[in-house]
Amino acid sequence: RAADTIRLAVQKTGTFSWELATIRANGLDKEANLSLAVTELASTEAGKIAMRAGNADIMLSDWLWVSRERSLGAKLTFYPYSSALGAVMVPASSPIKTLADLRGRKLAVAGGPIDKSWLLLQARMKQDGIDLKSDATIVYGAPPLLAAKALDGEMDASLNFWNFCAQLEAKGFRRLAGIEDILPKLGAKGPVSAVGYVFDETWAAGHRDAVARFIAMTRKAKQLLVTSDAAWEKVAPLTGTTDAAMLKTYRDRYRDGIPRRSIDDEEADARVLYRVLAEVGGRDLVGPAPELDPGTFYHAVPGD
Amino acid sequence: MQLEVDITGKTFRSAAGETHDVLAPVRFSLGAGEVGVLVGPSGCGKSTMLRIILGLDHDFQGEVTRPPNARIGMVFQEPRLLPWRSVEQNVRLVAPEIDDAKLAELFRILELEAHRSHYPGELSLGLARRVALARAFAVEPDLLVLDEPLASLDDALAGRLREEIATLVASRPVMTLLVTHSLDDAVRLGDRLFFLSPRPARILAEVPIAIPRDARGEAEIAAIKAGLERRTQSERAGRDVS
Amino acid sequence: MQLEVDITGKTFRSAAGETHDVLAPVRFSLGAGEVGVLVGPSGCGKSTMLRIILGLDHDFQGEVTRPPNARIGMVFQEPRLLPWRSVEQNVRLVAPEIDDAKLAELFRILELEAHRSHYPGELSLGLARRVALARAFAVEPDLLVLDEPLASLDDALAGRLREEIATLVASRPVMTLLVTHSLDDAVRLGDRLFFLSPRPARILAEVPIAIPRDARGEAEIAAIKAGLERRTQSERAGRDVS
Amino acid sequence: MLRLLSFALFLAIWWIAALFVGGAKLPSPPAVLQVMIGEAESGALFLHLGATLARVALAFVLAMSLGSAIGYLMGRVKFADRLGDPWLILLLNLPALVVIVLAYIWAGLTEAAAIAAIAINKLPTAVVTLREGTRALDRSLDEMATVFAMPRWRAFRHVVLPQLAPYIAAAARSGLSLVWKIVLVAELLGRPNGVGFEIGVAFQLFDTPRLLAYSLTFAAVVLVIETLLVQPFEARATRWRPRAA
Amino acid sequence: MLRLLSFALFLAIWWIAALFVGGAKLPSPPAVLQVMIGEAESGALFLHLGATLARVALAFVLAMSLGSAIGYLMGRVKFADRLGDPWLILLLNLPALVVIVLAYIWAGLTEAAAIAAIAINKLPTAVVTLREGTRALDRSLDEMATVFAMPRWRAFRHVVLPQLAPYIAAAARSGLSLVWKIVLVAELLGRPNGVGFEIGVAFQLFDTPRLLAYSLTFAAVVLVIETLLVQPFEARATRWRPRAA
Ligand SMILES: Nc1ncnc2c1ncn2[C@@H]1O[C@H](COP(=O)(O)OP(=O)(O)OP(=O)(O)O)[C@@H](O)[C@H]1O
Ligand SMILES: Nc1ncnc2c1ncn2[C@@H]1O[C@H](COP(=O)(O)OP(=O)(O)OP(=O)(O)O)[C@@H](O)[C@H]1O
Ligand SMILES: [Mg+2]
Ligand SMILES: [Mg+2]
Repeated sequence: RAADTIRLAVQKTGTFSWELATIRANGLDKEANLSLAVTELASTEAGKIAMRAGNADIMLSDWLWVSRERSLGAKLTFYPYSSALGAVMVPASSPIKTLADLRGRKLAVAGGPIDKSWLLLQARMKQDGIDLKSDATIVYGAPPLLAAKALDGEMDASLNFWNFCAQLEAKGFRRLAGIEDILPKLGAKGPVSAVGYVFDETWAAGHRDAVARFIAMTRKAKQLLVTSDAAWEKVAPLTGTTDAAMLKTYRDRYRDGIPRRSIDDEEADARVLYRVLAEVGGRDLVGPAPELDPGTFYHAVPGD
Repeated sequence: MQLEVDITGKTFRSAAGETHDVLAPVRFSLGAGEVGVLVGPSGCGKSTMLRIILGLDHDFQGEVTRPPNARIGMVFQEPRLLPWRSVEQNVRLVAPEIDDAKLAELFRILELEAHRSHYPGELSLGLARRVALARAFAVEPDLLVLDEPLASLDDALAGRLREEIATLVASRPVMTLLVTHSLDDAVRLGDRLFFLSPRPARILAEVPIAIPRDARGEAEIAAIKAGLERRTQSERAGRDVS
Repeated sequence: MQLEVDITGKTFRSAAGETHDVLAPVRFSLGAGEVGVLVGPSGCGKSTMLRIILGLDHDFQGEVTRPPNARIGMVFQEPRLLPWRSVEQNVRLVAPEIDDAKLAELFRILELEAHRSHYPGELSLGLARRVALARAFAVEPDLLVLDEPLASLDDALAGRLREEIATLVASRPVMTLLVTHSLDDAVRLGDRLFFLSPRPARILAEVPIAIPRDARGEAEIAAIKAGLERRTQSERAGRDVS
Repeated sequence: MLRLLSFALFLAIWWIAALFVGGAKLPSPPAVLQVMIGEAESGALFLHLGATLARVALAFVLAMSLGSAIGYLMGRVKFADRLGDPWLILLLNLPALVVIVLAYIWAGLTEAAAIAAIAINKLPTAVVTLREGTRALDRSLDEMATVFAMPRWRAFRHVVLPQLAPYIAAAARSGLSLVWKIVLVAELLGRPNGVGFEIGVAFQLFDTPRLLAYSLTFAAVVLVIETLLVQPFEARATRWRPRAA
Repeated sequence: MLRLLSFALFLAIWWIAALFVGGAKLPSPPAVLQVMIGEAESGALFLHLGATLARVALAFVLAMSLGSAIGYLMGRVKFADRLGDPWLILLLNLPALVVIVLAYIWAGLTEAAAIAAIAINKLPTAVVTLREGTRALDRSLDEMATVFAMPRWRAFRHVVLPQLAPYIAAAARSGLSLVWKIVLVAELLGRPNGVGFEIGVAFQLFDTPRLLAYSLTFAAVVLVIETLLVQPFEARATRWRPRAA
């Protein structure tokens, strides 16, 4: 029987390409009887274009966007990939000790006003009566640029994607708070995977078995990356650094982010956080739906 | 082959919005081998008339019938050469079939041999005008239109070129229309002279010259010129009285 | 006030790479109130000489001394008007201080009243040349340089403008340099005539005219012209023999 | 009239295309209009448009004036041309992204850095166009101005400028469009407002109606400026040109 | 000679600046050169540069030829101008990002979509420049060509084209730079190779030496083409112009 072909859109500098490298190196794709057609792309948004243009079956995005698309008519669906979220980083010697100290400071926010981590942080601070948007000076910008600016000392604090935080950490920055750490206060019962594999519902229905094998295969790859440092050796060249400390941070953070909860637990927490996000981000962010769209999570994987 | 001109009027609207009547009704015809000469005050509408006759301006009242498929040779009032092509190229571009001997002959007559490879920007005005003449001759025209072709040339050269025009006209059945301010040129070259009024131009007088061109000696020419001058003077006097 | 010209040579290198000697040694001077006339065959180097004299071309051997701060009025061989400015603006731009009465007078003399608001593209060549004349007169020049100013004008108008030039020259101490192909113009306007050789131009003969300009009647003029014509003919004959 | 008709035709084609390929691939005009109205009512549209227009205006004026001056100089003075040419080619062919990133790195995530970066991106194209225009100047008119001792500024204004006008027009039109393309990148990478910022957000959400709403609003603004201001002015300025018979 | 000197000056300034602000803010020339050599040795440089150059060449030729033709038509025929103008302004002022995204969505993440999108971005600037050039054409030479019954093509080639040459030169130079700016966006958003792709990756990793290495390699290619091909050709083509005295 010929292998099923799955077309993937992957950001070259993203962690998905680490996973794929592991899969290839260990022949997991052949084992799962899948043929992976990978399109490497240079930016995050390119995956969405590939999907919309019909050039990819699976790409990475978050449930927030999937739900929004569903409410607008595109029947996409989501399966957890990583629970790693951004973090607020400050220089080691910074006088900022708690999130509340961010008041009156210059805070860099990567990914713009609709970034999940940023919205969650705002919601958390609101609980303490702090409106960060007006109480602090917010600087939006491209993640790599803001990371460089943080290193420069132009920012008092910065909220960036986890991989950039890892870089800062390796350069001696202090982790003021990870966004995953504030989730419980917002009502989540455990780590929530914001990022996941996204694919079309109808396509998935037609390739139910292939999808299941795909997910099983990625689980194996993740497991390898958790257990085997040899597997990490293969990934190291893709991270763009040769610095041992930074590599270690990358590895630890990646391992921390691997989703381990049941899909129903994930969905329940996502539902809670969605309400929080909808309140902060408004209609612009979530679209017309006040609740997480019921079909957002993909449930047809055996073993969940 | 016949050129029929029957213009009933031509008006320009200037950019400032005023209208100027430039041509009053003008009507004449010209046959093959004939040289018609237009003489009239500066700004009266001669060049405008030529543009209409050549089909460059369609915005007029009246009708012009050109012989169909007539090859046209034209010397504009300014040289209108292509600045980015050499003298030789300027000529060859409008007359691609011309053979080298013919071209060499033309350049010799017009004293342009030394300037073949020059660009128009490197010519004196007189030289540029001669190139324009060479271009018009090179096409071996059926209809030759010359707008003050001999201005800016010294008398000796102008005289020689006048001879050349006469030779050309004699050698082939060319219809020629010549605009000039020089009565001398008019009388030496023309078969019929049209004297035009100031703007709006109309034909004040049409004067045929009966003596064939090659039979006109200096004495005849002087006589005709004297006759014409007397005529215009009496006319002017007549106008002054009225 | 004196114009001293002492050019020892001028060579052009054409785009094709050839060199052309355009001026041989030429030396003359001109005082205030004097009219010098340059007469020479087409393409001999007259305009080039004028450009050197006016300081537009510095790439020559020799020396030219212009009176310092002399206001210059120039009629180029082509009108060189600004196509995007009206006739009136073209004049006013070079002579901003001119008063309205003076301007109106100029336009009346040159028969340009109807064309004040026209753009140069809407003028006949003769009209454009007249605008160029108006411009040169409007600056009330100390040094007036005219490169064939009366070409493309009808005889009657040319005659009237010749009178105007004479009047201007008489009314103020203007140095005038005139290039013309018309012996008639030369004799009627000039104080000293310079006859130039073909390229490279040198002065073949310098002919002063002793009779003051306003004393020259038709008879005197005819006599001078006849004398000049005899002279050039004998010279030509002499050259042919040698 | 014809312009309006042509515009209507554009809308019609768009609408029909949208009906054919579906709203997901191409939102229909009413969908986009609805977003526009929504954004306008909330005031966000004017805020962002205003911010962007201010940046565009500043960078455009800066780049056009400096670029024209340099281009004129390079067209006139051979030495300046030889000296400046390699720099010019380099600047022309430096990607917008690189210039913007470097500007932000050096001058901070500031308004000044953004505007400078945008201007630097546009500058060389203005230089190149004006240089060509200057090289094509008519020397005989220059000579006329010299002979008549026209003061420098008057000669420039009346003799040179009208000859450069079509080049300036070309540089301005294509330059405005370039500035607009680049301001979006600059806003995307490091500004907290502006149309580029909004387009970035819309892009992250893959919200095509919003993407189009903001893009088209700017185009509409330019269209209005062109129709009401630039073209009447241009018609007046080129009145002197002989019309086709 | 002067060009080389000027180029050396550029390197010197860069180097000194790099020494002053430090390698993190501005990598020094040797650092960038080293990356270039490394990428060249691995063959990646040629792969990506080749892919980008092919796209640039195709899109450029497409946009220039089509844009020039449309611009000429709009400059000549008033009706076409009136009709096309609103479209032109719209196209001019549509952000590159939007055009590229729409093209990819409609035509898939294909090479053809990328090239079409890039060409569409450049097209209107060529139209605008050529339209200005066409409007400024000398009618008296047209009349000459008509009177002498020059065949259409010959008249176009010898009478019209030389007058348009400076406009074409301006459109080509600034157009090439625009195409280059846009190809990067197109590669960033949906191509798996090319300089834009590499620059995107380098940006994500904030690898400034790599960013500069790729940017400057392209600029160097253009510089070489300009020096060896375009400028000698241009010098020949404008030989006729009277030089300054
Ligand atoms: N830029 C130039 N490059 C090369 N040769 C030139 C240049 N300008 C003029 N010449 C040559 O110099 C000679 C003299 O030109 P000039 O314009 O001075 O003649 P001219 O005496 O004014 O003639 P005309 O009576 O026809 O106006 C001509 O043979 C011309 O070809
Ligand atoms: N495009 C135009 N718009 C308005 N008026 C024009 C236009 N072209 C010519 N005229 C006017 O038409 C009249 C006649 O011009 P035309 O060129 O026919 O004169 P002409 O008889 O050839 O004069 P010249 O002997 O000076 O060459 C002039 O008064 C001129 O101002
Ligand atoms: Mg005329
Ligand atoms: Mg001359």
